[in-house]
Amino acid sequence: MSASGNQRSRPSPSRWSKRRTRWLIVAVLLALAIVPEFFVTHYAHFESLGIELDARFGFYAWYSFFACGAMIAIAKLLGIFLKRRDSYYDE
Amino acid sequence: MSMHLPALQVIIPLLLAAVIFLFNNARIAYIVSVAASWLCLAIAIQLLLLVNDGSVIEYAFGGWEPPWGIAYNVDQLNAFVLVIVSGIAAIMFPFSWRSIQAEIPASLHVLFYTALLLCLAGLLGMTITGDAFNFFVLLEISSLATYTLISLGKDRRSLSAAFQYLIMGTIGGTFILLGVGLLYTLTGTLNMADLAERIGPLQASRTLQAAFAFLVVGIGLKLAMFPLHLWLPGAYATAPSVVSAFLAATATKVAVYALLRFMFGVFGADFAYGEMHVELMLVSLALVSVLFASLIALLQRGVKRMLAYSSLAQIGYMLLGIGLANVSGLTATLLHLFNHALMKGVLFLALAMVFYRTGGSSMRHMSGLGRQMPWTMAAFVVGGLSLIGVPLTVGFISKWYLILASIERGWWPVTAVILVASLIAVMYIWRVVEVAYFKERPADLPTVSEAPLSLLLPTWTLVAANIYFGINASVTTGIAQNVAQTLLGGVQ
Amino acid sequence: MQLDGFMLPPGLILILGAFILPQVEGRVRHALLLALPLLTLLMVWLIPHGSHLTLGLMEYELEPLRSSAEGRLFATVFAVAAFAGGWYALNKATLLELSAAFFYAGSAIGVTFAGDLITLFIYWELMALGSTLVLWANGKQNPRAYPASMRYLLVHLCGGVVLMAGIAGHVYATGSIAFSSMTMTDGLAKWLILAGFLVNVGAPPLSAWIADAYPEASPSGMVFLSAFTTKTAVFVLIVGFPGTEILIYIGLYMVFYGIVYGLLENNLRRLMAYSIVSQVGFMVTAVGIGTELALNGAAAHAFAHIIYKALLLMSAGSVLLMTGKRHCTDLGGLFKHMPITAIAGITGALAISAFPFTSGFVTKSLETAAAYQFAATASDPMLLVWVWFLLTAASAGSFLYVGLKFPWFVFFNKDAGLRPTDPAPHMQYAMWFFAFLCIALGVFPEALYAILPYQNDLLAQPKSYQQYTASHLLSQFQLLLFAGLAFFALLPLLKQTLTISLDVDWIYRRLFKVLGQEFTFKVGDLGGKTEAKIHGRIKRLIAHMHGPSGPRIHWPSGFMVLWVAVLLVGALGLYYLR
Amino acid sequence: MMLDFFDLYNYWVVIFLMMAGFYTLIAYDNLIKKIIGLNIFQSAVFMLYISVGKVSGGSEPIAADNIELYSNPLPHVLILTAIVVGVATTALGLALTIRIKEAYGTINENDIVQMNRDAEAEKAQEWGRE
Repeated sequence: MSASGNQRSRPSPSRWSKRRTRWLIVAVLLALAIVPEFFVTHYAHFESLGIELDARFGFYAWYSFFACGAMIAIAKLLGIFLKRRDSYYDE
Repeated sequence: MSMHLPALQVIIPLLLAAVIFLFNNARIAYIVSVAASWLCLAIAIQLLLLVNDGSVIEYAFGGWEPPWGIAYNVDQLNAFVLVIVSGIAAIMFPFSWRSIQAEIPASLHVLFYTALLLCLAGLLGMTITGDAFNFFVLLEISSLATYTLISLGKDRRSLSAAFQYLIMGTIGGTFILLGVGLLYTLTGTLNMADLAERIGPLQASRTLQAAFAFLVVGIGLKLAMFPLHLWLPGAYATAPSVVSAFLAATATKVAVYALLRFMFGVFGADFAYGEMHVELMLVSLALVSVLFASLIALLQRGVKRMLAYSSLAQIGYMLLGIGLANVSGLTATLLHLFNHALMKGVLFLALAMVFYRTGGSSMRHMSGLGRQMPWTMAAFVVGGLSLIGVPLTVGFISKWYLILASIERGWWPVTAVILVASLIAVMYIWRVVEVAYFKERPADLPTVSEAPLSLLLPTWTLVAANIYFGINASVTTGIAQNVAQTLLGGVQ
Repeated sequence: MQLDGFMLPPGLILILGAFILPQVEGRVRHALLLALPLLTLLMVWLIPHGSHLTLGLMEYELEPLRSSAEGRLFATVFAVAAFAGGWYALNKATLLELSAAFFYAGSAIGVTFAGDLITLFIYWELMALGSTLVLWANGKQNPRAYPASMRYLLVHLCGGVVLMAGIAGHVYATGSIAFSSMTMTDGLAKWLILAGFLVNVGAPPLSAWIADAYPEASPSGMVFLSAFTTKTAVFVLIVGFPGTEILIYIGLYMVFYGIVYGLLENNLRRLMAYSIVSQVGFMVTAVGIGTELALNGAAAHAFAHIIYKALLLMSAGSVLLMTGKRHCTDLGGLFKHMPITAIAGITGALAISAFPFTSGFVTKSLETAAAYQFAATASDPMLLVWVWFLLTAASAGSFLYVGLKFPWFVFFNKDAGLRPTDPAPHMQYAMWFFAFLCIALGVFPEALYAILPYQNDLLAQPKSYQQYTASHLLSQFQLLLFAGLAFFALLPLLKQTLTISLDVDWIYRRLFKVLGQEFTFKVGDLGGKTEAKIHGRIKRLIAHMHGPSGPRIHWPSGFMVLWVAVLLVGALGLYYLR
Repeated sequence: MMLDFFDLYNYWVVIFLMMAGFYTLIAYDNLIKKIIGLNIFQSAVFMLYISVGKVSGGSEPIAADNIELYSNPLPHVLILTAIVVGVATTALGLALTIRIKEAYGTINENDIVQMNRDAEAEKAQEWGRE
């Protein structure tokens, strides 16, 4: 709705390339984060209870991604009901 | 000499009242009154020290042995109240001189001091006497003096307030007379100690019950128990400032004392609680008065009225303490007698100084005073904190015992009411603080300077007492707990 | 009064200092601002453990000077926060704010040395007073601070009232005023005390006061506010309610409440306020777990949190100060113009996200470690499993809503065209100082471990305790990096809008007002004869009772006498019918 | 039953007087009438005291030979004091009434209360809502 939002959705060609580099860096970083997974063994924190989910391959990576996605989705959903104009209480 | 102390306690102010009236010189009247008040305080302290071990001093007037003659009995309870009353007098009498210059025409100053001394004599007499009828007479002496003092207010409204108080006070006095009369027909004695003994076997008597009802309602009128309080705000709000201060700090306290004395000293705790279930009436009325008066205080624009209503709420606390019918509750009541005298004294004296400088005491008159009268407003703030019950002030001590008592009784809603009322007190005190410290002084009101030292000194003596007895409460709590235990005696 | 040596409660130094500050000016004041907290810190460490002072109040023996390991830890960080806060505020804050802040800090330190409930309560109320004044002091610059400070005071007074009732009940039930673990005692009093503590901790349903009040303070004011109130509440929970299960649920709620509201929030400092709730939620959860490791974790996390949150707030405050903008939507691209502020902000953001080699990493992992370590012996192990998974998710979430959101929208993103500079040197120094502490605690955690309350086998449990194992480092990196991936992937969903989010404070900010209007003006218009009639009667009654200058005080004496008759008849009737 | 009633007639007189006084206090706005009501009310109590002091068949309490039974003198003495108090109250009440008449121009209490309220309303108006 705001002006800045509109500008961001119509990026200039130069920003496109910037954005591509950014994604590239992110991809490399993520790869770097996953690669050592082959060499490191994680503890299963609740071994005694028979829960070994947290010791599976890449657990922290996908868990983090989906947890964050869920939190953003929930926030977005609640925002529909909870958001009010900035000056709501001043009226 | 020392054996005549109980008599001197009353006779000094009584006689000196007549003396200053004859001299008819305002300055002499002032000096003599101050001297009398200090002398009374010295005697009261002496008496308290004498009975602090739990003994009772009996003094037979004119050598007529009780129960035939009039006896003055001093025990820890009334010695404590004597100290409160004469102590407040000793602080406020010196204060009065400058304060009345601004509020009472010079021609009436001698009369003012005469009435003030008579009022003091009456209050002290009510406290010290051990004779039920003598109590009535001294009550009327103090009441008549009080009506006069109130009518000296600057505004004509003080006249109508004094008249209304006269009507109400006389009805109260007459009820007490009636109650005493019924007791006399039943037992044939007027000596309180003697009465207590003879009442013992008569618990089921209708006459006794009627006497109890009349006495409670009569004294309830004098102590402004809800809903018999309607005379009080008008009287306190229109009387000369120093009179409001003196009455707020002493008159209702003596009335509460009288209630205690009759309930426990004459009828006995067993009768009052066991037979009559007086706690039901006291607690319900007290709760209503605490909440109702606090709320109304919050809505007032005049600070004096606000304080008058807050006094009603505080009286509610004292009645609540009695109604809770346990040692902690009575301790709270007794402590609050003392503590409330200190805090309301400070608040009303601070207000009197505001009046002295600005000629008014409404919220408007107080706006912007924080900077112009820093010491006065600081005193007000300390008094206010004490009223709220902030720790390290006396207000906390009595409130603590009251809360403890309500919990001991298992009455959590009562606890809640006490705490909610404290919150409301925060709000009404804050209103004054806000206008005094955070509002600019209205352009049409004159700039004023700090009150003179002769007014500040007594006020700050009380402020110091508020803090001292808030930190070192062992003396007051010791006495109060002792007395509470003695009063309740068998009931537990 | 009994005194060993010449020891006085260290909090008094700051409280007295609050009254001295207005009396001096210029350099002396600056010197005092920096020296008094350091002097306090010295005092805190000179006092050996144990109770050193007793004061009689009523029939109780107060212990205003009881030094304990927990208390010392919190007192230390409070003194440090007062020091850095004072440094940051040096020239900028009003005198009232500085005095109030010192008074506030002193009272908070007083709480940490309170050996009994009455002393605790006294300092508790002083704290409420001091913090309200800190907020109030900003009223000249920001008129919204006045009503906000009043709402703040009201919430805290209500909390104080509940606490006092609880204390009185506790004293009656146990006969002791000692402030120690209350998990053994039972009854209403215990719950009232807990409720009183929880109000200050920002627990539901009254979490809203933090985001309502703090952002209205001045930049330095909010640094002070964030440090003390919630953390003293964590301290008293650690001492009084370790292992109270309900705290686990409350803590988890706070964690996610903070994250969700933080994600929705546009105002930078409100965002920070929500993140306080979330972070304190971690600590509350740990207190609820209640093992020694968990309590150590809560205490350590509080220690680290005060420092990195202050750092974040200094950074956000500097941005506000130099640009006058408070909303994400108005900011962006400031890295080039305010590099030092940006570095401070990023350091704080990394620390709050538990990035390895920052303080947050060291302390937050103690809490998650406590969850799985305790699962083996807990009566309800599945609860702890849930706690662990949720806290792990929340750690990632922290990175999302503060660690990335704050630096991204302020220092990067699209350039908003603002050209500020870094703030005054003393503010930069204060930020450097705290940034240094954030890193130092992360790299040398042993210093912090050494002062944690429970020293038993502290380092003898490699699996649960050693942060810097390959597995732990890797999992933390993955957690953070994939949170970052989620952030950038879902960036369109995070578009900031100029809004606020409703919360429970709606009830006291809006509902009462609406109700008031409804019942004063509208009832009559609703139609219906009886309603109008009743309304008219009520109106007349109110007009009768209530004059234009407040409730009436003048009544005819006949009316008064009538009441006498009523009461007399009532009293007599009651007695005769009985 | 009837006999009881007449035996205790003094109490009925007292109660009647008392209620009359009470009624006057409640129902009349005139300040003088209020004072009269107050006097009636007090007199009722005085009567009570005096009547209970009477011992049936007893003589005046003057020491004399061959009289065995005296009425109780103490209530009479007490009530003398109470009457003095009552007179003082009445005097003060009347004095106040005079001053009220001077200050307000009326002795009707309703009018006085209304004037007081109006005065406050006026002041509130003048100062505006603050």
